[in-house]
Amino acid sequence: MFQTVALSGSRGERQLFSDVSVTVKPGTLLAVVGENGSGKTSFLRMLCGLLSPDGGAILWQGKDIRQLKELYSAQLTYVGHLNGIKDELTPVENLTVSASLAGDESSGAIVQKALEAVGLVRPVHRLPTRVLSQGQKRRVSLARLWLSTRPLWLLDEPFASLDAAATSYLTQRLHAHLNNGGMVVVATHQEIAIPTDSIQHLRLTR
Amino acid sequence: MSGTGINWFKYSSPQALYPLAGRMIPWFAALALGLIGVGLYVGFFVAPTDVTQGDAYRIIFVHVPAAWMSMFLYVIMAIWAGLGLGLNARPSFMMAQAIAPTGAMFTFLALFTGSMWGKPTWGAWWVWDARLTSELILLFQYIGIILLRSSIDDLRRADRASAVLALVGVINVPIIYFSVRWWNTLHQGASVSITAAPTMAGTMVTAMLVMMFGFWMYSIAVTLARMRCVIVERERHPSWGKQASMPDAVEAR
Amino acid sequence: MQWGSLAEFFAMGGYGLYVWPSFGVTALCMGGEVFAVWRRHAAAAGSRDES
Amino acid sequence: MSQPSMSEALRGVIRRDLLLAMRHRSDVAMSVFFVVIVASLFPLGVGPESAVLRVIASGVLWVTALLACLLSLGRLFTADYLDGVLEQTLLIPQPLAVLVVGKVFSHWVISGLPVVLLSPLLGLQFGLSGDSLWVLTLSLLLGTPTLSMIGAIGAALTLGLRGSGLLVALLVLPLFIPVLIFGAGAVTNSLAGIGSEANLSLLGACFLFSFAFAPWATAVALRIALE
Repeated sequence: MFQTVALSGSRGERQLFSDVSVTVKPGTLLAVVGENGSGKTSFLRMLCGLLSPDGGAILWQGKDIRQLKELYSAQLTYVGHLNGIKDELTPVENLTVSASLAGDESSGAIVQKALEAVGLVRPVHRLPTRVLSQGQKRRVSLARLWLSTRPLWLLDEPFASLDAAATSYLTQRLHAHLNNGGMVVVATHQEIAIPTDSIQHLRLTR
Repeated sequence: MSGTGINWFKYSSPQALYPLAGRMIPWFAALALGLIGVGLYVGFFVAPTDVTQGDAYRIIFVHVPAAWMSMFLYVIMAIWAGLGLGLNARPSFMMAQAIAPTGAMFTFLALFTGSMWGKPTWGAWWVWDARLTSELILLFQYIGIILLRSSIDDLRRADRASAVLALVGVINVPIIYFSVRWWNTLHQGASVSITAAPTMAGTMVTAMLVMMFGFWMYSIAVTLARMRCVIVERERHPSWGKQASMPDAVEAR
Repeated sequence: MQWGSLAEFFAMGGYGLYVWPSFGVTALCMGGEVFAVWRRHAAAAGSRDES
Repeated sequence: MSQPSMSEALRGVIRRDLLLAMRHRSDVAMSVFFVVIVASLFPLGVGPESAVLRVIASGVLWVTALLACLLSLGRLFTADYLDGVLEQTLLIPQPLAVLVVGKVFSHWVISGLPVVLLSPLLGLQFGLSGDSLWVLTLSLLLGTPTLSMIGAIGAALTLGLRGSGLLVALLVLPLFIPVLIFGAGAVTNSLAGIGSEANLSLLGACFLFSFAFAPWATAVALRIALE
């Protein structure tokens, strides 16, 4: 179980949100919605532990993540609004390195399967990522989710620059993760077509 | 580095510090004026002319206190910076910020008066003596900290980054001092040393100590005054006092 | 009192050229700093009242 | 729960950075060329008397090594910062200081090691011979990792700031001074016939000291920069 307690945060000297208390139970998804500049990204980065809150706390299984530190990092997969991939490396190299750094399985076959699952065909796998389109780069970044065995996923605008096909692959993947008892927090401004009652919304306003 | 402990500074908010500092400044300023006045009187009219150095030695009445303050203030600044990082306390970052320019000024004065003293005594404006060289590097470090702060727009990051630099620098200062001394003894050229100064008359020591306390009080007064500036300048940022809009409550469906 | 005359005091036993700039620059720096802080405070406090 | 072992994470970071360096071979070549050309400028400026050159050799070559390290510091974290890899690095479930050691090691392999390998050749240009050549190489071998380690703190502090290239030089150069003094001193002593062991062991002490503190300070600075 994943909780925020009376969380408040600011960016620079601007207060973004305050007193946010939400609970994400296993098998549920929290959609963080709000217009641009409402603090969605900061909220997600705070949940990762990258940003420290002005007040309140974030609890993983009842323990403060600031005490858990690396133990908490080992529970989550974060896809930020930056892709976190190297332009000079191929998609295969990118995924292999990031999976092995995360401690996930990173054999050639598994990486290839993950890339195919996001709809990247084989010839693309061995090209330098720099020559791919924005949407393809995003897919490489999201392919990490097919390798991830972590229970908590934190996704910042995962659907941005994805086409309809990739959107549906991702939706299916999220659905499968939730059915496995996983937890997802996603910042988005579009509806997520997961047919369950396990979605809750958090609206941030400016 | 995150402030997980109790926030001790919660009750010493900047808003409360502002009037407190305002009340303290006149006292320290008066003490500074008085002590410096007495120090100058003793230094120029009571202390005798030095047998070997003549009246040039009177420069040490400003030189030694300035040099002492330059190092002392650096350590104090680093302590405030460390406290700020450890306790996540904004007022201590502000103190560190307020101290830096005064420290840099005293470092410059120590170097300037040092070379004024060196010319008649050693016959050279500048000698690569261990103390002079490490004082020069101390000035570079002060300038680095001030520059780093001024090139970061985000206040929180500026506070913390310059605090880290101040702490790294405080480790470096003794290392530099000993390395330069080591280096200097190998190059036999600079055989003069400040430590070889002849024993001083009691009145000379008195004048120097009184001046030192005067400079100390001056530093406190001017640092508190700058702290007040920092408080007011930061207050202009919108996050103080007025709260931005709250998010809607969580709606589940 | 060791100084016979004012001129003797300013000559500082022949070292006046070194002694007085030292004290002068120190006074200038400290006075300048006080002035700068005072100006900074006036500017900051002034703009606070406007907003 | 998946968690890489510490050595796995360390190796992963190093492997990625070295792989990237292989793709950017021209960058590495440029820093090597920079060292050679700067070192070659001094004889042209000072004059060709070998007695003079031998005296200034240690200082010149050490300052050159310092500049080479400074020049490449910008690359240490900036690219990772811009493409989001640094953010992911911070989330790797291992102490950040350990991962920083990996990054610094790769930085040293790319920028410091070439200087170390080139130094006997450059030393010859300045008329060093025999023992002093070896002492020069050894002092650089001991000193350049320290430079990378201290430089990493500056690079992390100035990450993403405007004019960070110049700023990092201003912050880091004062911290480099002890290494410069001991490193250049080792060569000078060996030329003078005094033993250089003391200087070399002090360089070693600097290395151990920076190894103990710098990665930790860099980790703190990186977290601050990414907030």
